[in-house]
Amino acid sequence: MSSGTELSVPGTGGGLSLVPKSEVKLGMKDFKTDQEVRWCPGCGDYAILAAVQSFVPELGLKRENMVFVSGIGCSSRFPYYMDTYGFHSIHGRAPAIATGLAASRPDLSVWVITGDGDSLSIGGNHLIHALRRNVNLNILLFNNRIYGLTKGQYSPTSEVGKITKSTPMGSLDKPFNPISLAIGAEASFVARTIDSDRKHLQSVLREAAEHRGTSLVEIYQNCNIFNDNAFEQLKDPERRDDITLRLEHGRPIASASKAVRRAADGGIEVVPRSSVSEDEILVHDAHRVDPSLAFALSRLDEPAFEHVPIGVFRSVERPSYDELMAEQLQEAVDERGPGDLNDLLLGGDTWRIG
Amino acid sequence: MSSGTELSVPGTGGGLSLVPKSEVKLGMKDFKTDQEVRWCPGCGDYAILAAVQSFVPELGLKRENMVFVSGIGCSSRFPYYMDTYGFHSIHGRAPAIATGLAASRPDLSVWVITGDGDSLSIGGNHLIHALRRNVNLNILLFNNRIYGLTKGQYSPTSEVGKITKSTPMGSLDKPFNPISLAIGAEASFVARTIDSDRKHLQSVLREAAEHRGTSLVEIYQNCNIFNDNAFEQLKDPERRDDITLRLEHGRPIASASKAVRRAADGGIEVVPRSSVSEDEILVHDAHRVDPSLAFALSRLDEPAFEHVPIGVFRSVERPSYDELMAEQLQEAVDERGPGDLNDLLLGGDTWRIG
Amino acid sequence: MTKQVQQLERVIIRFAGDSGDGMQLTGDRFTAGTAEFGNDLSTLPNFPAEIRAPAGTLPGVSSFQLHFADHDILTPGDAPNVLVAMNPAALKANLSDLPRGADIIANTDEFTKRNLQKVGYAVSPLEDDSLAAWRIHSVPLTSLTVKALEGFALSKKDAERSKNMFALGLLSWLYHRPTEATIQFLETKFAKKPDIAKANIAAFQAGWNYGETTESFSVSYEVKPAKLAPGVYRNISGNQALAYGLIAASVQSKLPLFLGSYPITPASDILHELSKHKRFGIRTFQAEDEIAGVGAALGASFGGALGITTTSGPGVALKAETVGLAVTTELPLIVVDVQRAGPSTGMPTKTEQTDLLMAMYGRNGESPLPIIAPSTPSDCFDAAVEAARIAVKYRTPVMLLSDGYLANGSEPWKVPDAADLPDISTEFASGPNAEDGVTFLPFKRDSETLARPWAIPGTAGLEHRIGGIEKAEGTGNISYDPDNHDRMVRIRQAKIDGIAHDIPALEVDDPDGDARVLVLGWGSTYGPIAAAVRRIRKAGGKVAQAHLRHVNPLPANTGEVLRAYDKVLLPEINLGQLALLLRARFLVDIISYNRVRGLPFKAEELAGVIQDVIDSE
Amino acid sequence: MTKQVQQLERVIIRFAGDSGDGMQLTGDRFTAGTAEFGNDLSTLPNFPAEIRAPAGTLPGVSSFQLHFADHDILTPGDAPNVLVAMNPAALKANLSDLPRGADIIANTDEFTKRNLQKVGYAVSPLEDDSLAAWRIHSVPLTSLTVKALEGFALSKKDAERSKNMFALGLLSWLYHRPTEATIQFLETKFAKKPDIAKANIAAFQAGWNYGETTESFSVSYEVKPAKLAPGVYRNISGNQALAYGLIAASVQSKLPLFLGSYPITPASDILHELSKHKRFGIRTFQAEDEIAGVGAALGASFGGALGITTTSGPGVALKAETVGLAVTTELPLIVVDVQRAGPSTGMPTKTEQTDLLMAMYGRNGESPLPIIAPSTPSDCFDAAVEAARIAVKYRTPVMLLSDGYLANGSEPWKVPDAADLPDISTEFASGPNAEDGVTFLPFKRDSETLARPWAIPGTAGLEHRIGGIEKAEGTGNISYDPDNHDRMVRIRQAKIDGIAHDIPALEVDDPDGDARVLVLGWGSTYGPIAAAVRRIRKAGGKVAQAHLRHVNPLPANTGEVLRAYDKVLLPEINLGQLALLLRARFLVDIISYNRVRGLPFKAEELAGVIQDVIDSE
Ligand SMILES: Cc1ncc(C[n+]2csc(CCOP(=O)(O)OP(=O)(O)O)c2C)c(N)n1
Ligand SMILES: Cc1ncc(C[n+]2csc(CCOP(=O)(O)OP(=O)(O)O)c2C)c(N)n1
Ligand code: SF4
Ligand code: SF4
Ligand SMILES: [Mg+2]
Ligand SMILES: [Mg+2]
Repeated sequence: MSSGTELSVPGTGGGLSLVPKSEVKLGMKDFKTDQEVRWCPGCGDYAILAAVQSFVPELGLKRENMVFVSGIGCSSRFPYYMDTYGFHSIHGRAPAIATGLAASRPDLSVWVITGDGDSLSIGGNHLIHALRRNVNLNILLFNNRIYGLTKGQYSPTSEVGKITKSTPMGSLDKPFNPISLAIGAEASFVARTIDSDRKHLQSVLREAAEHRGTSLVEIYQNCNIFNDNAFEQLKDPERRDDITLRLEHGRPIASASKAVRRAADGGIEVVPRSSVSEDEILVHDAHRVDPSLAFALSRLDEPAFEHVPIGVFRSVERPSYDELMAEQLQEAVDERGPGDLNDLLLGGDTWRIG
Repeated sequence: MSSGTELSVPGTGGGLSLVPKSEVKLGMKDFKTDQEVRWCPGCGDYAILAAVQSFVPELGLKRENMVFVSGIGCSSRFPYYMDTYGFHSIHGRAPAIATGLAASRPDLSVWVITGDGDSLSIGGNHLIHALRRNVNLNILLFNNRIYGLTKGQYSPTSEVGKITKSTPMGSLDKPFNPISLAIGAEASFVARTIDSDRKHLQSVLREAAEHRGTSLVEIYQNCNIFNDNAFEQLKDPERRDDITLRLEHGRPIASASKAVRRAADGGIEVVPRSSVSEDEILVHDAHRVDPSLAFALSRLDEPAFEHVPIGVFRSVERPSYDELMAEQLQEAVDERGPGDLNDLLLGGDTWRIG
Repeated sequence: MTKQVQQLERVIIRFAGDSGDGMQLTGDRFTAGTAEFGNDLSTLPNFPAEIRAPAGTLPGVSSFQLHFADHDILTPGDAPNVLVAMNPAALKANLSDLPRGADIIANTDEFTKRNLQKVGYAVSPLEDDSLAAWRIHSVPLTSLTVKALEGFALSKKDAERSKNMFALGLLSWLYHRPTEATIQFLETKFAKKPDIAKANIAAFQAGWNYGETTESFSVSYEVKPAKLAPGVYRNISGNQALAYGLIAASVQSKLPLFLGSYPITPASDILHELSKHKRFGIRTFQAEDEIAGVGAALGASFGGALGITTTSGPGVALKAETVGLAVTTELPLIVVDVQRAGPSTGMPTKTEQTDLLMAMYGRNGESPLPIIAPSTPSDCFDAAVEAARIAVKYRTPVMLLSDGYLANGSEPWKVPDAADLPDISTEFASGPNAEDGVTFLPFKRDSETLARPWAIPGTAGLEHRIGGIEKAEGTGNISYDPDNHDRMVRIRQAKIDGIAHDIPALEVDDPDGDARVLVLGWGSTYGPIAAAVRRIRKAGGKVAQAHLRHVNPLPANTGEVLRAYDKVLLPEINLGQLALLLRARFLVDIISYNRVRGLPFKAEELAGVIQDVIDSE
Repeated sequence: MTKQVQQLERVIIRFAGDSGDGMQLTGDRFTAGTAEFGNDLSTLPNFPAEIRAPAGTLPGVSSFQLHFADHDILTPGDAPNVLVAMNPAALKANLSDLPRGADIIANTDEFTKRNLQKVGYAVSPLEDDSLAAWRIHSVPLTSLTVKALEGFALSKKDAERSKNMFALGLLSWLYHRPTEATIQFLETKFAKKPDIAKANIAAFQAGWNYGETTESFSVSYEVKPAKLAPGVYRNISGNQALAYGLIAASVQSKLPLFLGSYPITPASDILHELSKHKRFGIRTFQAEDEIAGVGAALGASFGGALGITTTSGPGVALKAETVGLAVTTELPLIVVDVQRAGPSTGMPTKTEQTDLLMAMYGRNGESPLPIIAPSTPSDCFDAAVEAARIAVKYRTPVMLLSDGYLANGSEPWKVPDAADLPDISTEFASGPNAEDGVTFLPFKRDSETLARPWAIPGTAGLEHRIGGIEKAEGTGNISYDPDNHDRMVRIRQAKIDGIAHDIPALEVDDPDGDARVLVLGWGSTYGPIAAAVRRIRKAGGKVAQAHLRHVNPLPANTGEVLRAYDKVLLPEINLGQLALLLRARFLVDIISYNRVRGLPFKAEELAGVIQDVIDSE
């Protein structure tokens, strides 16, 4: 790589189409670093790390063309453990930093690792702007509904009334629903999964990686030190199958005992599965351009944990920011040729002396 | 006012229930300052200023208990022209500053004046957090879809392909829909109106002021210098009645020629009014707790300006942040009495020497 | 077996173990016992940035050092007399700080092959000669604890958890600490789990008894209570003292406290502490970020509250723009910076004095503000009250520069009586102030303080607008007049400079009055510098000491003091930031001593430096 | 009528009118004609922060000053010889700058009762004696224009719009400016509206003819071309030169340029300019805020681009935290600060030098970085290339401190040949650099520059992680080791300090070599200082001049230079920021001269100050 324009690889296609493929087959161990993993024993982050490390070889990319960028938080330590390029940046700013990287290097597969505080508190603005821009990023939002690294204050996803060090009488503010927020921010790809279900997690990562543009994946993650069992209902073998509504494109949205259907007033509602015939059950359409139904699905988990949709809420195609940028550069060259410095400097009115 | 606890007026009720009423009847001129108004001739801001100045007396509040807080932008000059307390702050931060003010002074009627750049670009994070917290603020977002004060760069609400000084080949990023974003951010009150329709503007302001919590009012505002006629369709007497869908609680959503109804697939759609019977037309329910329908309504104006809902999309009751905060303070006093400094300092393990 | 009792003047002990071993709690309890007993003391906690780094590793080591004595002391001590090492990592991480001959109490149970390997020991150091220079006490703390708790219905793992209490019991025996308070503490802490309470108490007592009976310890030590000024004392950390100072400032100023803050190490505990005291009408707002935190505090100030924001280095950088707005709108605001090691994220749990110049200059334009730096943990209380006094009186943001060492360190504090605290209340504007008797001029100044009136919303007739654009003198209207701007720039500067006449002169401690070398410091270096000065004097050396609490503006006599000595030595935990300000202002060739290790200075180190300067005279 | 022609060495004219009157365009065109004619020149635009303040008011006045001469000149001039006042507000706002005897061309049509009232004139100053000290030319510009355009199918309002072109024509006649280029310009500008083009050209010519025929002007003036160094010249503003410099840096470094920026006055035009040149592979990203702007630039740098962010004062404050990250991760980054009057929002369109100390110290922790300040509009080109050279070579963020005066001011620029520009390319790391031949150490340094390797994603085998936490020397792994931290703090400082050996020595201009007073400056004060120095010398005084472009680190000989003079005078448009740095470092009693009026210094003012210092010798 030696000159400006060589970096400007224009192109379109799947999320990985511009990223060079590895000539050798890589395995999980190729993505492990020699750094000691420094999370608390039992932290959900371990499961996610293992899931990612065992998943990425499947993408078949050159390791050196993958970059993990993070902010600050327990979760943001993640890049140290991935033997790719990595940037552990500052609190909340990973989407901005990754935007510059991805926008100027379409040949990279860029992953943002962030926590609920990092991405939704201090970093909320960068997140929503990355989403509307549709920069080619995969954003993994580790949502443990707490500030882990700073030892347990409530976060923008903590439930109202949360008693923490900074809210001894309970928190007052209504939490964000990250899925609703992302959809409201024009996200083209939004999904939710959970640390404890590796298979599901990996299936969502697969779709996210293949999506060109910004993919937001909310991962419910247990912080066993400061917010243990926050997602217990989804892990309890007795209940999880009942309350989990898996979103799979083209398939009816239902759990073992519950089903989603159109309500009489036109909204959507969850009813006992036994009360509806199979063809009354709403069939999931992740590719619907109008985000309204995806938004409605994101509201189903209120009241909390009675029925929780997981999977890909929305996945629609839209040109990615880096592509559009590269196209403009190409177009400028096509129209008027590559830039010439002397021409530029001499442009406008000149006169000669002597 | 002399001591800490006296400021902590707890209470509930309408948006203005805690704000003292004026003993004398005030008029529009009472709210005008001696400052020369410094907008470009023809700017939509004039109309909004006049509408606000002629509307606020109606609230019957003490003038000294009203505060206008703004960021930076043409629109943010607004407070200088309102003869109330005012704070022209820094770019994007008005919601944060107003949050501290409103949270500590429930006896004030606090208005935030902001532009599309101010509130959605640099200030996006403070905006969405104010909305989820439901601080008692009225946020008037002057949306001219451009940066006025810095002389015409595209803004986060500019349409894709916008040619401006900073985007000579057209902008690349999909704009925010402020209404969708606000609803995704758990807003309790969201409305849209337009500078040119004073009656509508004032009716929306009325509802916003009465709402306790954060009211977001998007005001389409013409910038005749850098983005003239951005909302021409809605002003053109030939077309505006056709394309404007007025949202009024309890009333069918329809324009002269168009009507909104439930689509076969459960979504909502706009159809020729003549093709539906009156009772098929969707009746607006602004108070619906589930925001999904309000969200769906916010998507109706795509493609742009074919049919544009204006009015109150959503207005639901939820305790406001300042109330909850005041309640906790009161509860703490009720439970253990007001704080005593000596007790505090001596608390814990002490020992005596000498 | 009768054991020997030896008298000591002072002792430094360090508890070290894994992050999960409860070393901070153990240290806190030992401190409480020591405080109760009446020694003077000083503590230094030291813990990793990770919540719980992998067990048994070097980065996972957490330690707590306590210095206690029969006389007043100034620092947590340079070199421990005793190290309690709960595992091989704790031993390895701390050994280099131990002077030869110190005692090491090692928990042999944890010196397993695996744990030794984790930190790179091929052979257990307890079993080769490598520790010959120290006095080793090999104690199987874990198994002794488990054994002591055999009668309890506890899993082995739960029983093992009490090993820190066993260690605490043993050390309490070794240094004749009172035990009742610890027992009471455990009963209260585990009130809801009486079994756990009992087990911990049993472990604690077993540790004590072990000391009494084992041959491993033939001597125990007594350190007599210290003769401190009479009064009621409590132990207090810097963050707690700072929070209390802010509450006191709210009470004494009669202004409701509003804290806008975003959590960050090592400042978060101030937020935590303040959020407990809603009975004082205190509002704590955990904002979405540092910018919103300071913004909300400023908004509250505009509304008549005592607006406060608390943070640490990177957070201060983010607040800069809003602090600039506070400077130009001339509203009271307290910005607390608990400095930590930088640049950038740096080493969040480590201490440093590297934010001074950012506090001075880290804003666009000429935007002067006062800076106050507490010198010891308990001094954070007074410094906070003083910061509020100045903020309120002069209508200005004030930077309060604490640091990680002060924040987490603790010492006995003679609790003041609220009645003795200064009245720092102010008056809000209530009516017109112009000569015409009807106009209100928000930027007309008090002729003495140069402060502008503080007119809060709700006050009829004083409606006015403020903002970040340059303001005309008096009216506060937007003004682009060049001369007005020049004047306003100078007035804002003069207002801050003028505070020099409202603060105490810089005091010099020079007992014989004939020292030729002055050691100057600011902020948290007070303890180590004073301890070093003592050493020098004890050895017959002459040295004067002065310490700056008001870093901006400087006390009016500062130049005089500096010029009165042949040499001025200024140790700082940065690359010479205060030195830069003093050199520029007074053209005095200050000698800097700088070490930026994330740790406080050691008294011995400074004594050496001072001696070198004296010798080079 | 034959008119007299008078020869002048230099002329200063100022066009002033309402924001809507097109004064900036008029000034630009006059400048272009003057440049084409071959005079040396310097310009100073001055406009309100409002887009279009209310017509006819004082805050709405916009002006453009141009100084041109038959010799090389250094500033836009102190006091205009001619004021074109398009309305009463323009007259009132500018009168105090006019020396007695100057010409005033007043557009009488606008001196209506209403317009006079707006600015507080009871009687028209054209009609009382108040302007007796000046030479008044009352010209009904508006109605003459309308009359001249009678033949065109234009509304009256549209016709009136061309009055600025009439004025331009008149002034072009008065000073013998060439006209072809202006006619061509109008044809191009209104290519799509040929009627408008023709009308404007007609107005322009009518203005010329009016000068030729009216008795109001009996003299016209000639200013001979200046003898500048041979070469091809163009007129260029500071912002444009800076943008071109960045493009040149991209070409010369062979790195694709990535700009992350958020609009802000007076920096926005750099963003605008760069976004036009996508043919150079330049990516311009208008971010959601300043933090995202610099973040994206840093991300791009990590990816191997020349990462750049442009802003002004308040924006720099917001970027501080990310700049700190760049310091500690040691990545190239250029941060352009076009300084404007502060604090806070201040006066956005006015100039100032008040961000120097923020640039130096506005970050938490010890985070040194190089600072470069251009001295004239065209020097912004070279300064930008130099900033990139240092950023790339030393892997460091560099602050480039321009200001509002340089940004909008313009001067003739001898266009360099690209072939003569320095090669500032660098090498990315391509393989292992450890002694073992297999390991890549991202923080192993070049022994000479102390720069670390720049290994960009996509390079096989060099996968590594960087971040804001303190790093171990060599490996870059997270390290909390106290001594490592102290070392890294010092190495980062040493790397920046070392650049002193890679920059030119500070040159002193002291023709006779016997001056006892040195005037020192930095940044945009170059012109006024040099002009003042000329005056002093012309009057027989002795004074030496030196100007700093590298403000951090300072040229290696700076101390030597300062100490070589009895007195050093340092004029700054701040309260003494560089003075502080120099005093602290060299203990030299620098004499500061500070005026913070949002305007550049005047040469006369400085000459007076210099003379005073000389006299006090
Ligand atoms: C500018 C700044 N502000 C605050 C902090 C302190 N801080 C570090 S991580 C964090 C929040 C962590 O929460 P989250 O993002 O949910 O991550 P988790 O630790 O839960 O994985 C905070 C407040 C910081 N490092 N930098
Ligand atoms: C920190 C900071 N960044 C940038 C600016 C420059 N700036 C002022 S207003 C503005 C945008 C204005 O757009 P908008 O909010 O839409 O308001 P409008 O002028 O259109 O009413 C910008 C970028 C600033 N004043 N401060
Ligand atoms: S504090 Fe919570 S999130 Fe952080 S490492 Fe520990 S368990 Fe995981
Ligand atoms: S620039 Fe646009 S928004 Fe600003 S005052 Fe002028 S017309 Fe209004
Ligand atoms: Mg979290
Ligand atoms: Mg706008």
